[in-house]
Amino acid sequence: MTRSASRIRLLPAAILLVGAFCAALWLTFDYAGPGEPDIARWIDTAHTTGSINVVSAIYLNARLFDTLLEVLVFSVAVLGVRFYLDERGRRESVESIPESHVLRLSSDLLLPLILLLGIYLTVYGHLSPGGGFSGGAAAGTGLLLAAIALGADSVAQRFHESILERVEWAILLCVFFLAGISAALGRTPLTDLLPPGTPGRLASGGSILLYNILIGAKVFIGTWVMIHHFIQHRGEI
Amino acid sequence: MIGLTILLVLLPVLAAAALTQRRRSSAIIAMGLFSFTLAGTYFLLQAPDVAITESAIGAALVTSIYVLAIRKTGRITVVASEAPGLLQREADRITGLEWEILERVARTAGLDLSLNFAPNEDVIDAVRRGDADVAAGGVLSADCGDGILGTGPHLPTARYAVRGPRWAGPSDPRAGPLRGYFSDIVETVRSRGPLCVVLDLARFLALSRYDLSAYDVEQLEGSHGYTFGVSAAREDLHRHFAEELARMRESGELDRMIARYFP
Amino acid sequence: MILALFPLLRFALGVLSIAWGRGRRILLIASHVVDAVLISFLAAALHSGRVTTLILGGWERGLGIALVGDRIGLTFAALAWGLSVAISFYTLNRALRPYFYMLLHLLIGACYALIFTKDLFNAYVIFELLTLTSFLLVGYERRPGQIWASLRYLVLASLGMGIFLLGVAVTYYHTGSLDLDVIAVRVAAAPDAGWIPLAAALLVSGVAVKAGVFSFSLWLPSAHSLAMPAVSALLSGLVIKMGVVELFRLSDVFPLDFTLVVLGSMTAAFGIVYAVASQNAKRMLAFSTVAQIGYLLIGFGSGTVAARLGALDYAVAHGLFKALLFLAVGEAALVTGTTDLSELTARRDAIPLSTRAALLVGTLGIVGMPPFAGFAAKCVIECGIQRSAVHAIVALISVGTTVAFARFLPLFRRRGPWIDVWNRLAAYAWLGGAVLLFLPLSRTMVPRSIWSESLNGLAFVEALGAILLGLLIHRLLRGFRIRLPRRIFRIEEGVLVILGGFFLVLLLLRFA
Amino acid sequence: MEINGVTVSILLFGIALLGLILRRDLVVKLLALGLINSSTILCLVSLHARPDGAAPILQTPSGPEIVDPLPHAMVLSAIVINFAILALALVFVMLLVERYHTTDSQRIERETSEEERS
Repeated sequence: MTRSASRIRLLPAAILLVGAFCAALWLTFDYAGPGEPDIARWIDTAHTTGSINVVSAIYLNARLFDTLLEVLVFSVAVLGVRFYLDERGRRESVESIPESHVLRLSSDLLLPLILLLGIYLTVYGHLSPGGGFSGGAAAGTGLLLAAIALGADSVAQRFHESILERVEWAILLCVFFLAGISAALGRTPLTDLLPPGTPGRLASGGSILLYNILIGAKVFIGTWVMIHHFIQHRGEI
Repeated sequence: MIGLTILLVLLPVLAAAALTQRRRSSAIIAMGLFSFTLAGTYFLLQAPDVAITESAIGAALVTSIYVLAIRKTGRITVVASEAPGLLQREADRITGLEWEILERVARTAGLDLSLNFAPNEDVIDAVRRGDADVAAGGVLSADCGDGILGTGPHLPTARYAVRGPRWAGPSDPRAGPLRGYFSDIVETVRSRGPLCVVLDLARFLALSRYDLSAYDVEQLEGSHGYTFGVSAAREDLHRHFAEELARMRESGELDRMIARYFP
Repeated sequence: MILALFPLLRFALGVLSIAWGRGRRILLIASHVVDAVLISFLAAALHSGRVTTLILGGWERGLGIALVGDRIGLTFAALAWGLSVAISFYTLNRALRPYFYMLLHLLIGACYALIFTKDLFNAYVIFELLTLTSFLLVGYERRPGQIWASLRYLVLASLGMGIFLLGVAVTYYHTGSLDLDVIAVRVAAAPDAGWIPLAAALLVSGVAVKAGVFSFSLWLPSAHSLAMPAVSALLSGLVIKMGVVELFRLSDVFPLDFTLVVLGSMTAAFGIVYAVASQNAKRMLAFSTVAQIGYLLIGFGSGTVAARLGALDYAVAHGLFKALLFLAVGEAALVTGTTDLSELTARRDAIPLSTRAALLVGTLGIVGMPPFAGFAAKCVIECGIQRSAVHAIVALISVGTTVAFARFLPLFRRRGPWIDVWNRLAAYAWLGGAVLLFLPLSRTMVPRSIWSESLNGLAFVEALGAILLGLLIHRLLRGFRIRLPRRIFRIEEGVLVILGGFFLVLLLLRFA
Repeated sequence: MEINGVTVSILLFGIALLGLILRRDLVVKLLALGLINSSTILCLVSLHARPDGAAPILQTPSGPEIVDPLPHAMVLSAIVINFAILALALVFVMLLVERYHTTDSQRIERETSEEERS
């Protein structure tokens, strides 16, 4: 009885306020923007960095600080998942789904493809859409497929978590080192020290490629660690 | 352009569908579909980077961790409403007669148990929808049927109507079963609020520890028994229940257990 | 150069303290030494009249992210450093995991970054990092109450950040820039443009969720009162101020003064009423934080130089004594096993004298007893407020604070054991010393003319009068209890009142 | 009425808010939270999209002009942050379920407040 009553109390207020909120946004929204935005500055930025993908040039060079913070946010999330989903409630072993030849076959076929896609997205992030985050996440999700087909334990044996953990933090330190090295050399912090190279080549775009690879590896490991913990605590809700 | 419009119309539809689903798993799947549609929209809005990131992280990764968190293979999911003596939470433990039986069944079946408390009127519904395998916590044999297999009464019970002061609602409590949580009713009785409800024996015993002098109490006719309601899709589980209950009855263990909880 | 090193070094140390778990305490101490050096460099630069501006990555303005080391930056950086030292003293003898230290470093680093940044989207990312780290810190002990409080915090805070991001989108669409200085120029060029109220309302409502402003921050009381003492001190003393910093920065761009005064008065009224009605010591402290945030907003929104300086001053002062109060009450709760005020009084003999002394110093600081920290800062604020109605509100807040804190008085009677661990004493002495020495310290920050105008005999009498009146009301109210609605602290109602607050801000900006 | 990204994103924001307020299941609440962030992201992207624009990748010198790339860079961060929040919130919901065996927000609310009082 309290259940339905409280919902009935909330309902009019909710509809009224949310409707008014949407209406306020919709009515006061002014589409008459400033006219043509200044795109040329970003094209110049991309030329300076030597990257063809303008978004990468902004993301990993002009606004690198945002990206560093974002990598930290992701690491904090991985660490939080690991810290709060610890040994308690963990299943002894997690069985793979039986009678899944189709699944197994598809995972055998799909896994290399997905991993390849992840690597491609990461490495070519400065030349085409993609980048470390999407590449790492795609490859990490591919491992989930393998974990479902082969059983999480057999995948986990191949990716030792204690080693992964160190690699993860080492990569993060590398990222900070790379970002801070310019400050140590007396330049403005977060300045890209590598030359832009010839746009269009794989080895171009200054440090963007390096950042993409480091972030890709970090996100790949982080994704797997997270998924592994969720598998071990499956069905808790 | 037309493709974009179609996707843009599809987005709110999918979102509304996701958030109005009764079943959690359908809500999560619908949300995954929404995210993929969103990725397609980004692609058509000249944002390929965003589209790729959204489909890899927003759609694939988020959906998979949510699915993993609610995945139910290899476990019996029980939905119950609290019933003192039968099934209740004490600090961080679950106790009660039905819980012990459930633990035994799970052990013989080699499955893990997971329990979710729900308001009383939702319990049977959740099993019927397929959100849970077993309904417990004061389910009466009369509640079963239509997609729910009863396991046969393991404890006889009676029904009591409790009608309180200043009750302004319909006067016949037999109109509906207990709604909401039992703790709400305890709260109402403690504050001597208006009340009109039908309770089974276990809950009535727990309630009569409080002062019921302000309320009319009437024992209703008919004989009833507690049972578990197993989803009709889980006949294997139903068999396990029947075998385990028969074994416990034979060895007299069931009676000893009952005596422990209801002296 | 220095400005970027503040956050970057902290982040690197945070990562290191996980990778090299055994050295986590050494790293913490090292970070404080480094920060002290950096702050003194920054102070020297400011003292010689240079406001340092740094554009990360060596780009020109508008392309890279701009950091600026102005007076606001220096003040809050010093506060962050001071609290961080106190917290590390306090937690030195506890076996906390490396994980805790990493979160601590990241939290302080994020605070530094937010203090200096002039970039709207950068502020968004930093806010999210702050939200996540404080969310994890609140739930560190994993008590179910803590978990639930921090989950509510996360839900409401990320709703707020969603609203903030909408504001960023609108602002960027109309100005083509994320740099607050550039935006300020564009806004000044066309102050009547239709988008300004909407963008400002979205940005302000988003930040207000993080800043503890009433009707936006109903997650605050439970999150701050249920966390462990060190975390509560950090959240109430520092993290909540980060939202205030961003509000200050936004008020340089948009015409927010009147809105801030209205929001501040509402916040203060809400905080005081709940603080007086609360029977739980930690919850009372959390509500008093809300009230004091209102005080800060009123001060900053009053617009004069003196009031703004006073608000900055008061933000630091409040950070110091609120942290001290949370640490002391946390210790008292640990010893007596209760946070209920009347039971705390009943078992007061168990509370060590040092904790009581810290409690006393903190209380005298918060009620504005001369010559403690609160007094100095309050005088400067009140000197800058010109409208008499606002003056009356501010005086009422002082009285209300005294009424709420007068309930600590019985704790100071009676003798007790003088047993304590040295690191607790160090933390108390560090913060208490700062509360005591605040007057001469803040004198160096405030120009001489304002200083001599604000600290005169009248201010002295006024402060004492407010305290006496507060004590009197406390006497009259004894035995009188009110039950205030608790329902508004749930998630559902929290979302609704955030929306309501947004409308209020929108209307104020549009028609006032 | 023209159907454009901004209108749809405002609509999505409204739907998400209703879901956040009216659904008591915490998992659905979190889904609604994710939806709020998605809708702001959609708003950011579609504000700067133009029908005659090109994706922000420099290919041929004489192609159509690219759309503003800065919102895209911002949105990438926002998506990852959104994921981090959802994952951590889910972990906390799992901890609550482990203890209270329910995802009903109001029931958890009541049980925690009772426990804190005692």
